[in-house]
Amino acid sequence: MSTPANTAQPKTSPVKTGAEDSIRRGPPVEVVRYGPGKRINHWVTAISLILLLLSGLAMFHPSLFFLTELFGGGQMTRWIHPWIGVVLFISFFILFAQLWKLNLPNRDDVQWASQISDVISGHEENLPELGKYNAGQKFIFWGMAALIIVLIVTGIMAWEQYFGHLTSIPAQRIALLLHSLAAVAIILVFILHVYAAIWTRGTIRAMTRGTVTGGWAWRHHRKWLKDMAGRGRIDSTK
Amino acid sequence: MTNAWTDIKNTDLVVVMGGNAAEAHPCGFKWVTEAKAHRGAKLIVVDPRYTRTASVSDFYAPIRQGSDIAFLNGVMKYCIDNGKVQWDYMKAFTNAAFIVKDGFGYKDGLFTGYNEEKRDYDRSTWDYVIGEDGFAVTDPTLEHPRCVWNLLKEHLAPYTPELVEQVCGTPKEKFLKVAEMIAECSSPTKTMTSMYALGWTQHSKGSQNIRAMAMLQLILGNMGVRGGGMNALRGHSNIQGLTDLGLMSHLLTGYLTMPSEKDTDFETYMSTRQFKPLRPGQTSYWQNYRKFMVSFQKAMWGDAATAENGWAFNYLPKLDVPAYDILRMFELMNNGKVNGYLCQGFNPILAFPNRAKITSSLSKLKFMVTMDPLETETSRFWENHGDFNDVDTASIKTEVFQLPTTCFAEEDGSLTNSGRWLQWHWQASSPPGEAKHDSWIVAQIFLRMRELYRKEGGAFPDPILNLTWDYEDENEPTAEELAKEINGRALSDLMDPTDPTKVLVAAGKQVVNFSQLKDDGSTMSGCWIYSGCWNEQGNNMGRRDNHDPDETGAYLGWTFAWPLNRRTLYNRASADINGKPWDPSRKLLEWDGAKWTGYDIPDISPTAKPQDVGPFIMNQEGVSRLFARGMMRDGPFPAHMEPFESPVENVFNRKMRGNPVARVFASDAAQLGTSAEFPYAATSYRLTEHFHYWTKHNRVNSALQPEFFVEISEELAAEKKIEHGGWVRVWSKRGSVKAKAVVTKRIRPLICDGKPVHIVGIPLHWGFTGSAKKGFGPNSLAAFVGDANIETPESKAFLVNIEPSTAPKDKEVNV
Amino acid sequence: MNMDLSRRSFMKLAGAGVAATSIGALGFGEAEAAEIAHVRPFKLATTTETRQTCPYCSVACGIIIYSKGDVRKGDKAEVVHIEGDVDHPTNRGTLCPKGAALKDFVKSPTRLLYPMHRKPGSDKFERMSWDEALDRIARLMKDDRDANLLLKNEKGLDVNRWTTTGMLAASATSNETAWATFKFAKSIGMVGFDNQARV
Amino acid sequence: MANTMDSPRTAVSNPPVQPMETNLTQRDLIRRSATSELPNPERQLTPVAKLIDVSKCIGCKACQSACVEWNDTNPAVGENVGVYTNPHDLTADMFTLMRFTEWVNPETDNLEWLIRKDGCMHCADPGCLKACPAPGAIVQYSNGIVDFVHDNCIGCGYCVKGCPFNIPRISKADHKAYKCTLCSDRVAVGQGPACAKACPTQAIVFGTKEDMKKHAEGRIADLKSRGYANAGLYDPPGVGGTHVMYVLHHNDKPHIYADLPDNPAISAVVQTWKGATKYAGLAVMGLAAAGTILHGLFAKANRVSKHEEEEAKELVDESVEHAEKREEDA
Repeated sequence: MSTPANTAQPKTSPVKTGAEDSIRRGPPVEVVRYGPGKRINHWVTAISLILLLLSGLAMFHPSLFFLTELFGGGQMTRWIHPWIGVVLFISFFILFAQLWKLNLPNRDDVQWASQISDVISGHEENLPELGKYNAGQKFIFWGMAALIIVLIVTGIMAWEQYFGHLTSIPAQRIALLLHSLAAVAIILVFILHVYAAIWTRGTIRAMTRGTVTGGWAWRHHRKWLKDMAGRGRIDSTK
Repeated sequence: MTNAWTDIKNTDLVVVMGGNAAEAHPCGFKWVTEAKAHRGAKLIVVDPRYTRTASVSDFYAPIRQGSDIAFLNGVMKYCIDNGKVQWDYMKAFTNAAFIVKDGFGYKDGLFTGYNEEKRDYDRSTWDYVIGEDGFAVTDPTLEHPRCVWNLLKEHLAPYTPELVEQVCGTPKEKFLKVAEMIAECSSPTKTMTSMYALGWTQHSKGSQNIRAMAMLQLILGNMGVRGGGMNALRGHSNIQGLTDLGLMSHLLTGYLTMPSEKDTDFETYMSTRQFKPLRPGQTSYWQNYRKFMVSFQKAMWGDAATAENGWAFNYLPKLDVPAYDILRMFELMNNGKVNGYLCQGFNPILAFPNRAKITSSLSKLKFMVTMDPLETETSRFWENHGDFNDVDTASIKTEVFQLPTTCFAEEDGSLTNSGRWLQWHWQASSPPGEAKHDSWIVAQIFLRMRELYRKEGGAFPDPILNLTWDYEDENEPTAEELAKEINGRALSDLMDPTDPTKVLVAAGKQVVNFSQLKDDGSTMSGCWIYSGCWNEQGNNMGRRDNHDPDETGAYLGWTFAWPLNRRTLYNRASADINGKPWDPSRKLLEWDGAKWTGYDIPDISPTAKPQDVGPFIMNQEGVSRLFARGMMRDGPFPAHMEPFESPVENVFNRKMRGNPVARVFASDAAQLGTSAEFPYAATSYRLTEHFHYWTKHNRVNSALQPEFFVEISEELAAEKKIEHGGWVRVWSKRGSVKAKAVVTKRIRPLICDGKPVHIVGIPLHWGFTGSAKKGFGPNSLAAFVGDANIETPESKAFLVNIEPSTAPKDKEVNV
Repeated sequence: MNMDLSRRSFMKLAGAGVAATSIGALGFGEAEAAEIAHVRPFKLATTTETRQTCPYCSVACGIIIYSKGDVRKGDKAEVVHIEGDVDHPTNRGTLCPKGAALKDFVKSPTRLLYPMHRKPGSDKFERMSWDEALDRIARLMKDDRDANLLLKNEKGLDVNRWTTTGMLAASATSNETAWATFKFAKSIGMVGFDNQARV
Repeated sequence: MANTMDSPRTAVSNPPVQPMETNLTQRDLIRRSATSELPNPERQLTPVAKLIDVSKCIGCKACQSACVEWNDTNPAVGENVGVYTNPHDLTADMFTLMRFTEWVNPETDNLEWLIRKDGCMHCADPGCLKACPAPGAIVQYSNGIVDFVHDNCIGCGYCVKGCPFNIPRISKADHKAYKCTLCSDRVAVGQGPACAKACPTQAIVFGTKEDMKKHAEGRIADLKSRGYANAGLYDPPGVGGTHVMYVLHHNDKPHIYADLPDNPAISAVVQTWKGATKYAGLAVMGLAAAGTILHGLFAKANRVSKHEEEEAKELVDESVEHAEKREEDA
C-alpha cells in the first residue's frame, strides 16, 4: 500500500503549531480547541466560582456554616466572598468577550434541542453536524453570563461594608433573596456543565491540554472539524 | 426655693414661667411628672418658645420675653375681679389691710417721687401710716381707700386681657385659659407651685417679675403650704450656698449686710438693721441681728473682736455704692481702674454680657488668676482663635496664672441645693496631675500675703494678721474644720437662762443651732443660718435617713436644711388663723392647743399662739407684703416695664426705655440698639444636653449636642431665606456670632402692639475650648445692663438682626 | 467619717412593690453555678463606692462614684463609673444627660494638670511650679493692696476698701471652701467680690 | 393621698459591687441564630420588658448618655444639621436615640413635640435572629432579651436586613453588629437597664412584662382623661409582641413618631429568603447532583469510537492530499 508520505516531501504547514482551531495531522489526529490564554481564564473563573459556592453556601445554610473554616472563620468568609465575586465577574467577562459570537444561536441549535433525547442517549449520528459549540454549551454560556450579572448586582447591594448605605433596606432584602436564588441557579448550571464535561469523554482535556482528539471533534463538532480541514488549518509537522 | 424638690409632688398645678425645668433641672422636674401621674396635677408652660417642658404640658401659652409682669398682673386682676382669692389667707397673712401714706401713687408708668437725673425714686411716700402706738395702721375690713388691697386693685386695673395680648403677644383666649386654671387654686384645697429660674431673673426688672408671682401666690394662699410656694430653680450646684455664705459684694454671711460708708461705727450699723415689729406681738426675727453679727465677727477675728472695739467693726470694708457687682467691676476694669482679678471656677468671657467689653476689660488687667478644674475661655482670653476669639495676642499685657483645681469627685464637703438642703459628699478619686483643692490654694495665697505683711508691714494689716486661721494644718483647712466653724461654738460656758447654775454649752463645744448664739462675744458662728449643720450630734449634713412619714416629701432625716432643718419656709401659713390646716389632706403643721405639731419644723416658736404670731417672721409686719414699701428701688407694686432693648414701646409711657431706675453706664447706653436697626427679639437659654461651659469638655455631652445653633421660626426663615441647618450670622449693637440655623415650629412670631415680633433663640453652651465644635455664646450679643435691685444682667431680652451666612473661620493654635 | 452606704432603699417603702416583683422575676435566689454566659461580666464588681453629689444644677442629685482603689485607704483611686443613688430622696437613682456622663467630666482630656503662666504679650502658657506661682500672686496682690487700699474716705471715715483687685467665687465649690474663700476675700478688704448668683 | 412612688421603679437598690454570678446563661436560651436543635431550657424566666412612656418623656437624652457610659461606647462628635436628634441616627456606638418630631395635631391645631426613644425592641419573634447566618451570634433568653454575641458575629449585616425596626448597626471598626442589649449584664445581676435607671421622669421603666402592661394601663387611663382618646400601648403582635413597649398618646398612628412602623413584622422577603429558598435551594442542588451521579452510573458514557477517530484521520488526510494535488496541478 502506498505511503504518499514517503514520496512527497513534507511541506511547511499553513498554520502555526498549537494555534487555536487547528488540526494536528498527527497521527493521532488532534485538534487544538483552546489556547493557553482561554484555559487560564477558564480556570480562574472556575476556581472563583467554586470558592464563591463554598463561601456562599456557608452563609446560606447553617448546616454548611462549617465551610467558613476553609476561609479562616466567619469574619474572613464574610470579607472574602464579595472580593472573589469581583474576580469571577471580571475573569468571566474577559472570556465572554472572546466567545460570545461563537455562542450566538443558529438553526442547528433548535434541532439539537428538539432531539435532546438523542443527545442524552448519545445517538449523535441522528443529530445534525455541529459547529464549535452545541446548544447545550451555549445555554450554559448564556446562563452563566446572565446569572453572574444578577449575582454581582445583588451582591454589591448586599455588600454591607462598602455599599450598605447606598440602597434601602427593603431593596437589600430583595437583593439578598435574588442573590440566593441566582446562586442556586448558577450552581445547577455549574453541575450541568461539569457533568456534561465528564460524561462526554475526552472533553476535559480541551481545558487541560487544550486539545481534543480528531474523533471527538468528528463525533461532537463535525462541522467545526470539517471547516478547519476545509480551510486547511492543518499542522503537518511531526 | 421656699419648698423642696420632693414637695412638688403635692401640687395640683405647676406653672413653669421664666424657666424651663424639664430642660435645666430634669431630675427635679421628675416631681412634676409624679404630681401629674399621681395627683392628676396639670402643667402650664408660659414661654416664648415651645420648650421641652412644654412638650409634656397640659397647656402652653406663648409670651414675649420681658413682658411677664403684664401677664402676671393680668392674672392677678382676673383672680380679684372674679373673686378667685383665698380671702382668709390673704386677710390673715398679707399686708392687704395696711394703710399707705398719702402721696403714694402711680402714673404714666412711673411711681411718685421719680427723679430722672438720678434715675431713682424718692421712696419716702411708699410706706405705711404709723399710729401713735408706733405700729402700722390697718383696716381689717379692707374698706379704707388707702389700704394696700384697694391700692393694689387700682394698680392692676389697666391689665385687662386685651392689654396682656397687646403687650405680651399672648392670644387673649390662651391668656384667659391660663388665668382660669390658675384661679382655681384660690381654693384652700388646691395649690399651685411656681417654678422659675433665670427666665425671670435675667431682666432689668427681674426682681419685680418674681414679686408679681409671689403676690399672686399670696392672693391664692399658696405660700407655706405643701405643693405651693415660690420655687427658684438655682442654676448651679452651690449658688445657694455661696449666696447664703455671703460671697457677694454687698453681703456678709447669712444675709447680714455689708456696712456702707453711712455706718460709721458698729452701733450705727446695728441701728438700721435690728428691725422692731410693726405690729404687736410679731416676731420680726431680725431683732436677733446683733447676736448673729457679733458671732460672725468673732468667727472672723476671734479675740481681736471685742466689745470695746465694736467687735472689730472697722476691719470690715465699707461700701460707697450699693455693691461692687460684676457689671460695676468690669466697667471699672474697662476704665483701667482694676489691676488684678481672680476667677475661681468662673468663665466671665462666656458668662457676662457684651463679650467684647469683657475681653477689653480683661486685657487692661495687670494680672489675672484663674482656678478651675478645666480649660476655660477666660484663662485663654488672650489666645487668638480666628473668628471664635479674634484678639491681638501681642497687645494684651495681662499676666495670667492658670491654677488647676480638683473637682467635686476629688474632695469632701457640702453643697446647698435649691431646696436649701446642705448635703455632704465624700472624696472618691485622686486629683489628676498637680491639681489642688480650692481651699488649699486660697489658704496658700492668704498665708503668703500674711507672711509678707508680717515681714514688711503695709496698708492696714490688722484684719489680715488677726484673721482666725487656727486650723490643724493651716496650709490646708479640712472641710470638717471649716464646717464646724460655720456652725459655731461657745467661746465660754453658756448658762441656761432658766437655770443660771446649769451649763448649757461648755466652752469650746459646738452650739446646737443659732438659737444659742449670743451678742456678748461668748459665741462664734461663721454663718448663723447654717448653724446646726455640724453640732455636737455630729455632721448633720451627712445624715442619710430617707424615711418619709406619711409620704409628705419632707425627709427631715435626710441631711440638713437651713434654717433649723426646716423644709418648707413660712410653713405656719399652711394652717389657718386658728392653726387648722387649710387642707387636712395636705397637713404640714397643726396647732394642738398647746403647741405646733406636724411634719416640719415650724417657722414660729413652737408654742406661739396661732392668732398672735404671723408666719412671716423675718418681716417686721409678721405678714407678707403685697406692698413692698420702699424696699424695692423700682416700686412697691410690680409695674410693666419693657426691656432696654425691646421690639415695641412701653404702652404705659412710650418715651420710657427699660427700667427707669436701672443703672446704665454711659458707654453701655451708647451701645443699646433700636428695633429699627435690630428688629428681632433675642433670648438666651440652656439646653438639657449641656451644663454651661463645662460639659462641652465632655465627649458624651458633646456628641449629644455638638454644635452652636440658633432657633428661629419657619416664618422668619422664609422671610430671610435662611435654610434649615444652614449657617447664619446674628448680630447686635455689641457683637456678632455665626451659628447653624434650627428652623422650628416651636417658635412662632407674636403680634405685639399691632406688629409681628420674631423671636431668635440663642443657647449658651459653646466656646473655643473642649471636645464640642467651636462656637459662640449669646453673651457676645447681650446688653450690659442689669436689674434695678440686684444688677443681674438683662441676658434674656435683647435685640438682634440675622442673615444667611457662611461658616466661621478658625485659626490653629499650638496649645 | 460618715460613710454609711446603707442598702435600705425605697423598695422597703410601701408602693415600690412592682419593682420588687420585677427583680424577683429576674430569677434571683435560684441562680445556680453559671455556665459560660455570653453576657458581659458585671463591671462594677469589686469597685469602691462613694456617696457623692452631682456638681451641676441645684437639684443636687445623689450619685455613687465607683472607683478602682480607695482614697480612704490611701490608694490612688480612679473613677470607673458614676450612677444615680437610688436611696436619694430627690433623684431616686435617676440622672440627667449631664449627670449620667459625669465620669467623662472628671476624666475630661481638658482637665488642668499643672499651674500655667502666661507672660504679658506672650502667645502661650508655660508651666510654673506652685510655689513660684503662689509667691508671685501674693506679691502682686499685696503690692496692689498697699498701693490702692482706701483707708479713709473724703469725710475721713474708716472705709478700708480695696477696689482695684476683685474676685469671682465659684458656683460649685463646697460651702466649706466658700467660707475659707469668704474669710480670705473680706479680710483683705476686697469689695469687688461676687459670685455666679448675680449672673 | 396618692403614693407617688408606686410607679414601677427600675432601680430598687444600688448595683452590687461584690462579685455575683450572672443569672443569664446558656441554659436560659430559647433561640440561637442558625441553630436548629437547642436543648429545652430547664427553667422559664419571667418575661421582662422596658416600657417607654412617650407622653412622659422630656427628650433629655439621659438614656443616651447612660447607655454610652454603661456600654463604654464612643460616639463621635458630629455637627448640627438643624435638629435636636444627635447623633443623627443609631450607630454602632449609640444603641439608643431620641428622635424628635414636630407634629401639628390636625384636630386641635396644637403643636405636639413627639419625642421617641428609638432602639432595639427585643421582639418575641426577632427578625435579626431569623436572618443571622452565624450560629450563636444572636441569642434570645427565656426572659425575652435578644442579645448579640460578638464572638460569633461575622459582620454580614443580615440582621440589619432582618430587623423590622432598622436597629442593628455594623461597626466600621471591628465589623460586628451592635444594638441595645437591654443591659443583659445588668439584668443578669438583678439591675434594670442603664437608660431606665437614669430616666429622670421615669418615662422609661423596667420590670416584668406583665407589670409593665399593668403600669401602661394606668398611664393610658391618665392620658385619656387628658383628652388623648387614642392613647394606647404599642406591643406589636406582628413580631409576637416586644419586650420594649411604648405608651403612645396617638397609638392609632405610630408612624407620626419618627416612622415607628404601624404594623411591624418580619418582611415576607426575608421569610422567603430564610424559609423556602433555604430549604428548596438546598434540595434542588442536592437533587441535581444526585441526578447526574445516577445518570453517570446507569447511562453509558458518551465515548468516541475508534471508527470515528479514523473518520477524522481520513478527513484530514484527504484534505491534505487535495491541497498537495492542487499544488502539483499548478
